[in-house]
Parts: sequence; C-alpha cells; structure tokens
Amino acid sequence: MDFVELTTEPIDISSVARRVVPPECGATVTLDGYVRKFTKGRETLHLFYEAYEPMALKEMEKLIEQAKRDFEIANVGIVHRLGKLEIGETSVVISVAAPHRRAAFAACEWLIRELKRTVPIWKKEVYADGEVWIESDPENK
Amino acid sequence: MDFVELTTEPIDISSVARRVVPPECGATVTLDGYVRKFTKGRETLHLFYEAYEPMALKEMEKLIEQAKRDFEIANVGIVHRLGKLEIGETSVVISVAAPHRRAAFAACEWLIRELKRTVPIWKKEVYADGEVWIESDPENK
Amino acid sequence: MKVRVLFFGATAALVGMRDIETTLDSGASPADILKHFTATHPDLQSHQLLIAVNEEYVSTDSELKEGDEVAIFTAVSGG
Amino acid sequence: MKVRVLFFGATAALVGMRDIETTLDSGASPADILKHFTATHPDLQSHQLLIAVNEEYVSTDSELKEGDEVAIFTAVSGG
Repeated sequence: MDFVELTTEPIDISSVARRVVPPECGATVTLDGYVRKFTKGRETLHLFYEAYEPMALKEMEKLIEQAKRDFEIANVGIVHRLGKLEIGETSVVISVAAPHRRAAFAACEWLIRELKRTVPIWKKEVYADGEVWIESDPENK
Repeated sequence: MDFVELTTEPIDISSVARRVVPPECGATVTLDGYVRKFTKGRETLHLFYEAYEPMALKEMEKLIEQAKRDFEIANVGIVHRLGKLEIGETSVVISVAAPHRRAAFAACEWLIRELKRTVPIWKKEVYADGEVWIESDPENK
Repeated sequence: MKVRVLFFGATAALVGMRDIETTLDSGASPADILKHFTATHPDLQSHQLLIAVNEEYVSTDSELKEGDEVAIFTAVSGG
Repeated sequence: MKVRVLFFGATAALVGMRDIETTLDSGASPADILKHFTATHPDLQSHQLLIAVNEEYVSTDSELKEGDEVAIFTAVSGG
C-alpha cells in the first residue's frame, strides 16, 4: 500500500518503513531527512515547514505513480512534517519496498530529489538574529 | 558513533536509524532487509540465521572502516538478527548518515552488497517439506 | 471574473497576506496577477516565482477562469 | 600442533559437528584439514568452501600454527 502524509507530529521512521512491506518483497530503503544545525557556518536554532497542503499531497502522489512506472518497486510511503522542528528532528521520511534492493535504492534517491524540486513545501530557518525562507536545494542544482 | 550488533531480538529500524544521526548531518539512508515468503516459487515458512559471531562483528567493522574511507559519510550502524525469524521480520538494518544524501545512498548500497558477500552469516530457509542452508546471494552475482 | 490568490512562505511574508480574492477581466492570465503584485510589492521581483492554478503547476500565460485558485510561491525547499 | 576446527551452517550439518580439536604436523595448512574432512564427508566437495583462521579469511595454503582456530564454511548468505 502506498501513502503520503503531512503531519505536525514527530515522524516515527519504523512505522513508515514497515507500512510499505509486502510479504513477497525483499528490501526497503528509507531516506530520513532532518534538520541540520549549521548551514554555511550559520547556526540554525530551529526550522519551520509550511506546505500548500492539498497540492503537496497531490504532487507526492504523482511522484509515487511515476516512480512505480520507472522502477521495479512495490510500495512507497512518503511522510513530510510541517510546523516547527527542532535540530535533528526528522522532516521527511521516504520508504520504498522492492523485490530487489537495487530498484529500491534508485527509486528512493529519485523520489527525494524530485520531492525537493516539485512538492510545494517551504522551510524557514530561524537563527539567533533573524529568519530566512529557503528557496532552493543546493544539492539539486 | 558507529556500531555493529548481532541480536536474537527483533530489530527496531528507528532506533538504528536515529543512533547514527549527528547534529551536523543532513540525511540518513537505511536499508531494511527482511524475510521473503517466496523464493523461486517455493514457500518459506520461516528462516534461521547463524553467524560466526566474533568474525562477523569484525568483518562488519571492517566494512564500516572501508566505507568511511571511500564515501563522505559520518556514521554507520549495522545490526543483523540471528536465530529464528518469521516471514516479514527484519533480518538486517544498515543506516548511514551523511552531510549529503548522495553519499549516504551510495555507501548504504555498497555496505549491504559487501555484507552479503563477506560477513560470515548464513541463512537456512525452512519449507513445509524440508530446509536448505542458502549459500550465496543471487543478486550479488 | 473572480479568482482567489494564495501566498506561501516567502511570498506570504513579502505581500503580508496569505490569500485574497480579486476580480479580473476575462481572458486574464497568472502573468496579469504577477504584474499587479510585483508593482505593489517590488521585492517579489528578486525571487523566482512559481504559479499553480487549482493545485497544478501552470505557465504564467495560461488562461484563468471564474473561481480559479491561483497560488504564487517561491522555489520549493521541502525535504 | 593442536588446532581447533569450527563448522557453521551447511558445513556443520554435513559433518555433524560444530567444532573439533585436532592434532596436525607442523607446517600443515587449511588445505590439509579440508582434505581430511572431504575424505570423511564427500558431500562437502559439492560446496564452495571458505576458510578463516583466527577470524580472518585466509587462502587454503597459508601456514597454521599451534592454537589456531580454523573455520570452514560455505559462501555466506546473511543480509
């Protein structure tokens, strides 16, 4: 079963990873993204995530559909957290179950890249002396 | 902090994934391997894993050392379960934390491939009409 | 025709609101809405702005219709 | 010299034991131990056997010494 969720509660990685497991599968690959303390040497106190919620859910569902066309995978779960997050807390979990682990790795890596590129969610970094809405992911460029 | 463990208890994926997170890191990739119900159409009732325990721990530590030389990663945790496992239960969890997710994906995929090739652990598949010690991983060939 | 305009994150902070209902001439496009808001809030011009209509990405010259929900936001940064 | 020989998984099932202490001529190698057990348990010959001495992989012609722990096992299948 596939699923997408937005939540303001802490994300439990195991529950996401285990919900995508079908009995005929062999491996689940899970990406756990979390709040960094330092970006370019500047200390982040905490983060705040905001989404265009109905569109974000639709875009995540589209990513799952495309991943299932392009990779030999069984199930995908994506959960993104919203609201205020402390340093080290998980912001996003993507779990991909597949009969063979290679496809699970490839699909999970593709999904996080596309999620950061297309899903309407924004993060605000809060510093001691101000805050900034982040507008792109340097790793995707 | 890196760690390797062999355990006869169920493995909690979250606790492995979260133990490798340092504050300056950005992503953790986790491989969750579990017991398949069907191998080549034959139904497995349950599995049994056995290890040459001290050597298995040493070999896993060596893999972590080499992964940390070859990939830009921060921490690695590997936990392998031993004893009797039911279908769908997690047999191995490998979590890799890295400042950038690309290195975490690459290192995690390398670690599971090498673990299956070199770490002295064996699995026995138990069927309705017998049991077989498995002697290789077809995905690694 | 009436459309609803939504802002998020940086664009909501810059225009000082999260949504507004506005009346446009028929045949108007998201580009017309952008022109209006970049005139009233010139700071928007220094951002890469994306447009969604009814929760789908569209180009700025697509044609709007009565009741559309137009979202204006900066490059996404989830994950 | 005395060495201890360990078996795991398939090899333990085939030879019917998990470990044994044995006395070898000095200069003996793991190949000599393999030769003995494949003679007493010909089924071992149909398996790809790996050897570890003191918890490290070695080639079958390495030289053994007093007190070594020699493990004989099939291709690993963990994960």
